[in-house]
Amino acid sequence: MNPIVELAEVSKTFALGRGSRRPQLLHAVSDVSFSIAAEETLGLVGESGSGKSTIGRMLVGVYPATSGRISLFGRDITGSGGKANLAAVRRRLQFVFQDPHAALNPRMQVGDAIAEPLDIAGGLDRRTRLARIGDLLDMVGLPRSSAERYPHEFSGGQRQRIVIARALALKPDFIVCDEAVSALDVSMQAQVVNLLMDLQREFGLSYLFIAHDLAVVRSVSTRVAVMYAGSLVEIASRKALYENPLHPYTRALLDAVPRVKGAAKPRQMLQGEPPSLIDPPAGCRFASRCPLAEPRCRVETPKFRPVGGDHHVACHLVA
Amino acid sequence: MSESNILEISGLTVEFRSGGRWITAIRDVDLTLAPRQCLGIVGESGSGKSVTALSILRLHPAKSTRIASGRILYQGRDLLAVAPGELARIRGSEIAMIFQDPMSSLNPVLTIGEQIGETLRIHQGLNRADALAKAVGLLDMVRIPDARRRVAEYPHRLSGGMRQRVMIAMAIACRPKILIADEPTTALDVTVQAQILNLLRDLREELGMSVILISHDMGVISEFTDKIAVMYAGQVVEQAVGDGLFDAPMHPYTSGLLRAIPNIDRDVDRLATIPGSIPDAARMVPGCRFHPRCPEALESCRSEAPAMIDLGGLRQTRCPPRAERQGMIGGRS
Amino acid sequence: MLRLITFRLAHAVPILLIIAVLAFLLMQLLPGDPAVLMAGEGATPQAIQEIRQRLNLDQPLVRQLGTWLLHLAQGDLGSSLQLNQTVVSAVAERLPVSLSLAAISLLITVPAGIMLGVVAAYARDSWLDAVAMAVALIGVSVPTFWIAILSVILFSVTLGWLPSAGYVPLSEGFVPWLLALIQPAIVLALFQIGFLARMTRSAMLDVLDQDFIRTARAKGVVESVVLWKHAFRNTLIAVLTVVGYIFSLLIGGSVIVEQVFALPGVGRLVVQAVLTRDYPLVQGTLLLFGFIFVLINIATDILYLIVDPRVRYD
Amino acid sequence: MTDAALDFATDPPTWRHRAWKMAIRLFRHRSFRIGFGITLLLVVVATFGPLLVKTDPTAMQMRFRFRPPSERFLMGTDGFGRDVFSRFIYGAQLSLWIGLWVAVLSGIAGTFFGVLSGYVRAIDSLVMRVMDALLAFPPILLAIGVNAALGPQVHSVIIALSVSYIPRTARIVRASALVVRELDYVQAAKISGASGLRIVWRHILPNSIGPLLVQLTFVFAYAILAEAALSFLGIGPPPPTPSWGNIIAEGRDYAVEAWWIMLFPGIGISLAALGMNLLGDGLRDVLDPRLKIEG
Repeated sequence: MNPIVELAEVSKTFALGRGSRRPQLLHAVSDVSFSIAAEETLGLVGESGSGKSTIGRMLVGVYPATSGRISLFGRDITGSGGKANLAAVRRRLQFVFQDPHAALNPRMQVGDAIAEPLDIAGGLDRRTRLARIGDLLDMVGLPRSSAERYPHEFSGGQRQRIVIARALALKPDFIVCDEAVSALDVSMQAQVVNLLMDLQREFGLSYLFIAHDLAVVRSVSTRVAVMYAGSLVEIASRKALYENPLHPYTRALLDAVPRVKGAAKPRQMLQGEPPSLIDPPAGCRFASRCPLAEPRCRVETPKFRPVGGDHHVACHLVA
Repeated sequence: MSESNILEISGLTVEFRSGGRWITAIRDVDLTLAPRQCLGIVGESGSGKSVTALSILRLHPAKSTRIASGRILYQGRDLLAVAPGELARIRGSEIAMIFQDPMSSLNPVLTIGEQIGETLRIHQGLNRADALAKAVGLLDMVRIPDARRRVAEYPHRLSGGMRQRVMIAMAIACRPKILIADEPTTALDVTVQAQILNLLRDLREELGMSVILISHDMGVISEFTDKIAVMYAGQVVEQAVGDGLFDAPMHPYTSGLLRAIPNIDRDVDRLATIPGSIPDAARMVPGCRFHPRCPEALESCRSEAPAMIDLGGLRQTRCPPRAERQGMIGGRS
Repeated sequence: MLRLITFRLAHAVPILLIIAVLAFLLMQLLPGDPAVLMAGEGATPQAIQEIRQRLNLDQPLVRQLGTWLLHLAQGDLGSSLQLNQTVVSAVAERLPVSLSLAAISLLITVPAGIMLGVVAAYARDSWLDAVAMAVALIGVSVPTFWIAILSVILFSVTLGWLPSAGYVPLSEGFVPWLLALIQPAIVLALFQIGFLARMTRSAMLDVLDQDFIRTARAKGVVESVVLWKHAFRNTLIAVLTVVGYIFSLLIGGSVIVEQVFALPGVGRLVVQAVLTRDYPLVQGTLLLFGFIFVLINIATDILYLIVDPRVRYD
Repeated sequence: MTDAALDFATDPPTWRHRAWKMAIRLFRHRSFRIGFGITLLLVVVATFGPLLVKTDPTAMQMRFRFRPPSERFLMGTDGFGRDVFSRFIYGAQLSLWIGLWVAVLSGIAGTFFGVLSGYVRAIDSLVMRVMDALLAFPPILLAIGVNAALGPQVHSVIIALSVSYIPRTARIVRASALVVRELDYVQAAKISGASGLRIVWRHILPNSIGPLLVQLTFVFAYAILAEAALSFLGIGPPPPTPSWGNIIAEGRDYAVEAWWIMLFPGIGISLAALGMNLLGDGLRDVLDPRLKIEG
């Protein structure tokens, strides 16, 4: 299938304490490559500081990549001409945020918030605009009368529906969902997840579904990518990743999730915490916590390589 | 029954002030905790699980919250009636508590050693040096590496997981009989969560504590606790010991909740949902509080507020129709 | 830590420079020819020309600025037009009076303002809070000069307890010095007390809402220790940010108080300078106050280092 | 609230309805109520007083010197036989006028500089450095300096005080701009390609207006006090223009014998400042987003 999103060896560093005596470089994302096909959902999982959110933001142009290449719909948004290319595809990209309270301007009526992408794109008369707001509210299952109300009159789950309606306004092809259901209660979460999936089917959307909750990711994704300390460690189809995880980190991560009615098998506890991204260690970033680590893991950075089918993994120990 | 319980909450109703009115946060909560038992309270936001936990040590903001009725018996004394001085003596020494957000729960201007040592100085009358020495031991106990150096550090130098360990060290300093943990791992990553839960399990064993664990995560509750109370909209709706709750939930809310949780061990293409949303405490629905979202609601559910029904075998439900259908009605509690 | 202090000091240099330029421009950018204004009505063109030369006003603006900054760097602020003194010596002579007044006033302001604020926050919504905040509100609403006059009528004229005017140097004894300054110092402190109390209360309320306060209570810490050990030090961090403003209020207020109580301080000097159109003196004292303000802010930053461990390690 | 089947019982409230509800919330606040009452009273006195009191505030009637308050002279007369009540009313007008202008001017300029440095990061450090430097001059001293140069006039008092309150206002607006610019809804607008102007106009300004309003009521109060102090020092609007400050200055020497000359204007200043401070306290409590979330 033709990829609509492609990342090739993308890295992002942030300068911390700029202007202070000792500016430091934080290596948030290092050498990440993957692609997303049309009408596909790629789940991107990892713990805090793994760089998953940074990737999501780079894909919609909030941060420029420090190095590497990002193409959207076949256009390179990095390097020279990147700005123009980004502007050309901007209408086809959208973003859904984690916190539905921060994602809506409290002083803006819901209708205006939903119509904001339309207003920025311009060229809509009052009647069409109003009709479009109504349609969008229908799509996310909110009454049309919501348009003239303010965000504080809605619950968290309803606000997330409003945010989704705003994201749909320009009929995008690709939406980054950054922890889009993490702030919601279980019963609300299921409703919003189902809504996202219905919309995907109806409009042929692609998602990058960023989340730390592995169970939610399993229920929405076509393929799943796992990140650790800024690097991509494994990517595979949903079934392969959950049923045959190859990277020791993926295994530990899946193992660590508490299950209703107890863990299936005895748990292998990961010790310690992720390394500092300001001065990342040489070799495999997971080596310091890896139960299987060998001396070469601490020296040599493992290559991200295919291991059969579309299963890729970055580990020296996987045959 | 009361002989065997270390803590008994009965008829607890708590109200908070909002816009000049008193609004009921939790109503008629009954819970018991046996020695060395681990009670899990599970529920979504607004269910009142944290309010219940905070009530035990009366840690609510005093100006905007009031306890309208109820008793909380700890070793025969009503914690809601003891004098402030006596309450301060119990807090931290006999009943300790840890909280959700380890980032904001530690005082930023005091060293870790000072904060842990303070508990010992208050309750065991240790001097500063002895308290600090003992704090090092406690940091070892919660598996913080390099404890001797860490005691002199300030909280902002530690990661979230480390701070939660410090909170735990502080809580167990005086070997309390009860530890209340309010969403202790919600703010943490899943691998760190596993570490912290493991630590709590070991410490509970080692110190013989009773634990009350509050969480929204059924998995955490299921793995960690041996008795479970499900709360919804300010009420306990179901209680069970062991896995019975998961095998045969006796309240439609519990059933719905369990179905709505995405499963990590199975491919599911569409999640089951509970329609509607959690009612607003300021506009509580009449009758059974779950009836507008309940697929099994009867006409009677709309008007009659159901009482807790004892099903025997330490199971209780607040759903009379289901209890009747199962033919399990025993005596009313 | 020492590096951080040097860093802050280096940071202050551009601000000091801007202040110097502002003080210079203040006299330049505003309409009207200072020389004409200074010479007074009916002055001869020669007299005006003379003043112009004396103040370098006939030079191009940039050149004037350069000269002014150069002299400033050497500690030369020019000479007063009316006093037969250099600006520096005129200010230096009066500085002890103002410093004495400021010191006593601060010694009253800080404990009173903080106590009032902490007590009000702790007893939130009670009658104690209401009384404390009413006092603070009156402090920031009643004009200083008016209360000064009323105070003189009561304590000096009617009761005869305190002198109504004049200064006694510290070298003539502590008690006479204090007696001369206590009334103006208290009057001067009222506004700052009110301001500080209101600030402290709201900062304290913020801190008392934080999770770590609940942690302290859960440990069994008694309320008074929660208040002073756990809450107050964190409040102090917030209150430190307004120390600079308190000083600015203090300096502004001392101008008025020195006038009412006839204290020969720098504030009174400024007013006289303005009334007699003694421009170099106005410029010089403004500059002096600006510099003091910057130094105070540096001192505040250093205090931050002591109070807030997060800044210390940064 | 129900969710997917969410159904609002009533029509969305109109703009007027919302304003009405906000007013009700404000008037439930005791400080706001008292502050509003005091301010309204002074505004009425300043606006309609001159229509009722026909006595010229500058007319000297030497035979009526130092008359105590009576039916004819409500607040007595001063050393030149001028009616203190009439002077009081005109003084009120001047005080409120100056306070209003200072609040408006420093509000506009402060908002401009605040948004500029809060949103356009490139010039933030420069703008804030200049603001810091300006902050180094206590308002009264700055006003003294400007008055020395411009001459003692009403507009130089207004300019001087406005300039000295710009930095504080700018800081407050900058602080909220810095918070708002990082919020997700601004990010969302940026992702959709919104221009800087749109973000400032639709997102940053509407969300900074609360703290700004609160700050400006306090500026209003400070300006009234500062103007009175300047007049008292003889550097305010020139006599014989009646100003509360200079009435007190003139009455000062007779404070014991003719107490009424300085008593009433002093009460006037205190009330005006008190009214604005209370108004500000009320606004702050009601507009404070943290309290809103709690409620």
